[in-house]
Amino acid sequence: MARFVPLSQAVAENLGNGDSVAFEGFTHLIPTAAAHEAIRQGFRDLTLIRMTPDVVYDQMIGMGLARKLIFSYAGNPGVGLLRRLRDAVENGFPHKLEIEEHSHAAMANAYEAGAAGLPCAIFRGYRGAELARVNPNIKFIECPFTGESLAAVPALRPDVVFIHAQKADRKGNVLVEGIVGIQKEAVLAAKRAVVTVEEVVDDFSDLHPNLTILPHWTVTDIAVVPGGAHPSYTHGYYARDNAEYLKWDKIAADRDLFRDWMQKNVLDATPEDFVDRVEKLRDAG
Amino acid sequence: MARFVPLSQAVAENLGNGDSVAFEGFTHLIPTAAAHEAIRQGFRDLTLIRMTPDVVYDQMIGMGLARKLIFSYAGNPGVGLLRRLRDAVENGFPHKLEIEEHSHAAMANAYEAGAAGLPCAIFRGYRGAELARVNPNIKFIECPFTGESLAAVPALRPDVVFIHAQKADRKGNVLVEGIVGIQKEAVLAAKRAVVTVEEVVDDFSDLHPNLTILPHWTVTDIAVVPGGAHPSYTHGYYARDNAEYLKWDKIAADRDLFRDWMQKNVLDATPEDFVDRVEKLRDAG
Amino acid sequence: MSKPEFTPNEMMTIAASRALKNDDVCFVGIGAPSAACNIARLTHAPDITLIYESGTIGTAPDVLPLSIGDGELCDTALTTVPVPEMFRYWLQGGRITIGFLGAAQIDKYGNINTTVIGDYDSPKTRLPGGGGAPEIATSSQEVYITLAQSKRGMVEKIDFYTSFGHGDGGDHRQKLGIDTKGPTLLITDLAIWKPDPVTKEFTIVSLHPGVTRDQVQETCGWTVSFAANVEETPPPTELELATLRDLKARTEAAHKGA
Amino acid sequence: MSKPEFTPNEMMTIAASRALKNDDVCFVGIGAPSAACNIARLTHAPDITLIYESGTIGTAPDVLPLSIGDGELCDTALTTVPVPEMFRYWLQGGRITIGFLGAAQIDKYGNINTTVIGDYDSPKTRLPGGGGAPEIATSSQEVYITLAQSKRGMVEKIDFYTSFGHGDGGDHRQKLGIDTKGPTLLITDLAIWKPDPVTKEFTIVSLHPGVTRDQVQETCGWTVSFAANVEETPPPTELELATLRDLKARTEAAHKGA
Repeated sequence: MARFVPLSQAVAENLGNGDSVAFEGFTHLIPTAAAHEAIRQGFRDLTLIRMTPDVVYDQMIGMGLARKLIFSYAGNPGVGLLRRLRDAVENGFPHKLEIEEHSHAAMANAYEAGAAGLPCAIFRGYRGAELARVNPNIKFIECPFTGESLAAVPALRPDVVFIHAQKADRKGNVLVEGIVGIQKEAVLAAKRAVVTVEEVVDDFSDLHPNLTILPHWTVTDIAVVPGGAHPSYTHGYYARDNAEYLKWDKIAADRDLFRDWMQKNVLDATPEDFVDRVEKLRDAG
Repeated sequence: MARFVPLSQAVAENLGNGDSVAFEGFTHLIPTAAAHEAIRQGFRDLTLIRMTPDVVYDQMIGMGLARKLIFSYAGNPGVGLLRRLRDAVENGFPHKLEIEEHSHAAMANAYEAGAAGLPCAIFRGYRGAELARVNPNIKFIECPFTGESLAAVPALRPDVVFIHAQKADRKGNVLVEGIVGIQKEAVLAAKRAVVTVEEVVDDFSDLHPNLTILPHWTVTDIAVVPGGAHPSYTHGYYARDNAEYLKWDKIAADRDLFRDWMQKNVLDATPEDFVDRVEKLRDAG
Repeated sequence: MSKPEFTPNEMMTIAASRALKNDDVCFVGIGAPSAACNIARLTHAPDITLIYESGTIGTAPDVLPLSIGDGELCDTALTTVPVPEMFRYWLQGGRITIGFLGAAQIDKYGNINTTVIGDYDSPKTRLPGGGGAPEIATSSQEVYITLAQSKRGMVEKIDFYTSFGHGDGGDHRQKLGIDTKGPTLLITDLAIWKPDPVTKEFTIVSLHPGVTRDQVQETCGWTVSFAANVEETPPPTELELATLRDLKARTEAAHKGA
Repeated sequence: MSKPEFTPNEMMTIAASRALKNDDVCFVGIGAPSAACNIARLTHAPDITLIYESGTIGTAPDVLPLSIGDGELCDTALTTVPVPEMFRYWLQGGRITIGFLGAAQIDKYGNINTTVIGDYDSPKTRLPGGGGAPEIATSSQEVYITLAQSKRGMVEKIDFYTSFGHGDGGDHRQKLGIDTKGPTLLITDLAIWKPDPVTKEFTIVSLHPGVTRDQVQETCGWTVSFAANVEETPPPTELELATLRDLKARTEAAHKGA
């Protein structure tokens, strides 16, 4: 049953050193505020899971929070590579990073299997693809009816998942709309789920019956953080800050520049700073 | 790419003797008009597929259209048994009926696998259940990661699927809302898909982005048949005619009464008759 | 206040409703389970989450649905999801605390038959089949069963294992790798039954007001076991009875037609 | 009318756009594929269905998205579905007629590397990885590839098989049980390539205006094969060029910030 708590408490009480954790969001609704709070609280040895690790994962890896990364596409979307991630993989800076790499189809199916309570997912995938050689968590089974060889991956079941959503009602039911990505599956696959929301509303009674809603009993904690997805966006609230994504490429290219930026914008900042960051993006949202 | 055609043409050009066919609908949006058209056209040797065969399948079986039934719950929902189906299974009247019986979970997963282009579905099911003994299309595989035994069923891939939906736009995109059941999966799993709709609208531009919409290139033919789901219902248009479901129990109990009812209400009727049947149910819809 | 009069069927529904808690997430079968779940919601468990297999999550119908997919269920639901999602994420995903089933035939270990009377290939009576029950019985955290007692319904050996209860009793579930509790409660029109902790045989723990041990045995096809201390089920309160009768009256009026 | 001036990159995008048909259902990668698909939509193929892996089906963005999940894609889509559904029903379900991919490294058989330069375990350059590509390459009915030519990008042997093209050529796909066509078109800034019907080696079928065979060979890491009849790619029309430049200008303005 969902509680409403400050973000700092939600992060402190749900995340722990050594946990497997996903801050999910597929370009849209990336839970930046929650990731920054995790950086401020200084967790270590995390297994970071995400289909599309982008700027916030670059930041967490650069700040030394991650022991392992499970992912399917690690880039600054539309801009280029993740330079802190590269520094970790290529040079072991700030320390070595273990990699478990999949395709999008595999990760999506693995989350879906986690949500569905299954130990594994099967799909028609990885045919001729070399990831199957380097990732021991990719296996193949035979269809018992046709004999066709199908790829199998273990279900993803993170200890904790963080997502950002448009709104919660007072009972703690959560509404996600627009590009919904993999968030519902991630929440249902996780042992604990924390949601940051733009706002809390009295009820959802005027909404369409088939929208993506997470019942309050699927959510552990909710924190209200307006702007909490910036520089990602929240459909209906504010637009994506593409300029920030373009800027990140330069910041992350240099270890000192990166560290200074993190000090100023994350370590010395608070969840309340996010609302100002999206002010100029609201008209376009 | 969807064509708009009269229902008689859609049925004639998409269904054939010996086909496997699903008239899907999970209590809501049952494509009654399409099923009645199939009865009028007198098809034979059909493999009828449906999770919840109800009154229309009782009618098709009673009229001798079906060679085989693949299903998971064969009842008049909330009322009782299907008496024409019983007559076929227990007494071979009007002829013998082959049965392939599953659980709902198995059928839902099998349609899902069909939509997903997979040869089979795996799920945690049929544990201790005797259907696994009598249905050779239920097998078990081992999870390659945990060793757990999981049920497997072949994907469902009907030759043709009929559904009823709220509306189409002029391009042939189709909107389904409310209790959406298994219809999207059934359409995507089928080789050909026919949709009856309440109406055609200019566009869907004012709708929520995440509604269930079937793109026009997933649909073969569309026929406009207002009231075409009666005595089932269409969310937003008219209510379920529960009284008709209660009446069916008596009609189907007697072979002659059944035949007379079918002559009057199906064989001598047309798709245009449906609009009157729902007139009194519109306020409650 | 005089005690209200009530029928055995009303007692059954109300006793079943009392077993449900405010934070339960119930997968509701049609018929007696549906009535019990909604009485719970309308009395002591206003926040109970009712889920019907048509995909409606968190419904609060004003009348009882005739089918599992009546429009009322969708109109009052928190959200309505596709059927594959219902069976994958919500049932198989382990989110259901109570799966609530009826039965055509049941044995003393809570195994249920709703498939056939007689032989499967040439049945005496072809019943509707299992629907969601085979997986409700194994994926719900617990299973409650409710049915009116009769020798035809409560039998020594069921004709077909539509859904698995405790099998042959004891640790049969665990032996099959099923880690959920299975049937933990049987509520009939005469009594409340719970499985013996060791043998898993359903055992009477409470008799409804005025019901004798003989009456229970006469309407049951197996030799009935009684717990060491058999209690008397508290009779329906006026609120419970009024709530149930109002619901039934509204429902009957609604189903008679438009 | 004088012939419009154009850059090799513009020629590449426009040549790629021409390969798309009005009834195609395209799974669109970001970058050059996205520009080509949208130019097709804005010129000769107004009804083309563009799908981005974020779940947006039938999008018609006014500016090119920076990422595969920009809000513009959802705002203009026919519908937006969850990511697992995108990969299961739409890609794996065989609904995609053209999967349109870019590449960091490619070989002459259309095998693509976007994973690492160097050894996988201690790479010289860690690239973003495959994303959707491994399954786009095998589940789409056909695959189109577009990239600007360079010796670094077009190599005799790629460092990692992120996605499978024609493998070692010939019937390698069929041998692996892959029944889709794989890469059927490669469009670079200099030429149009198609696989040889038998060997499946990419072969030049058309040179862009003014491009020489030597230029193609100088920017390609393998020995280039030419078809018996090499055509000249028609230059961009004024409409094509104006449409592309307008789109790029709108896009640049939009991405520079709010």
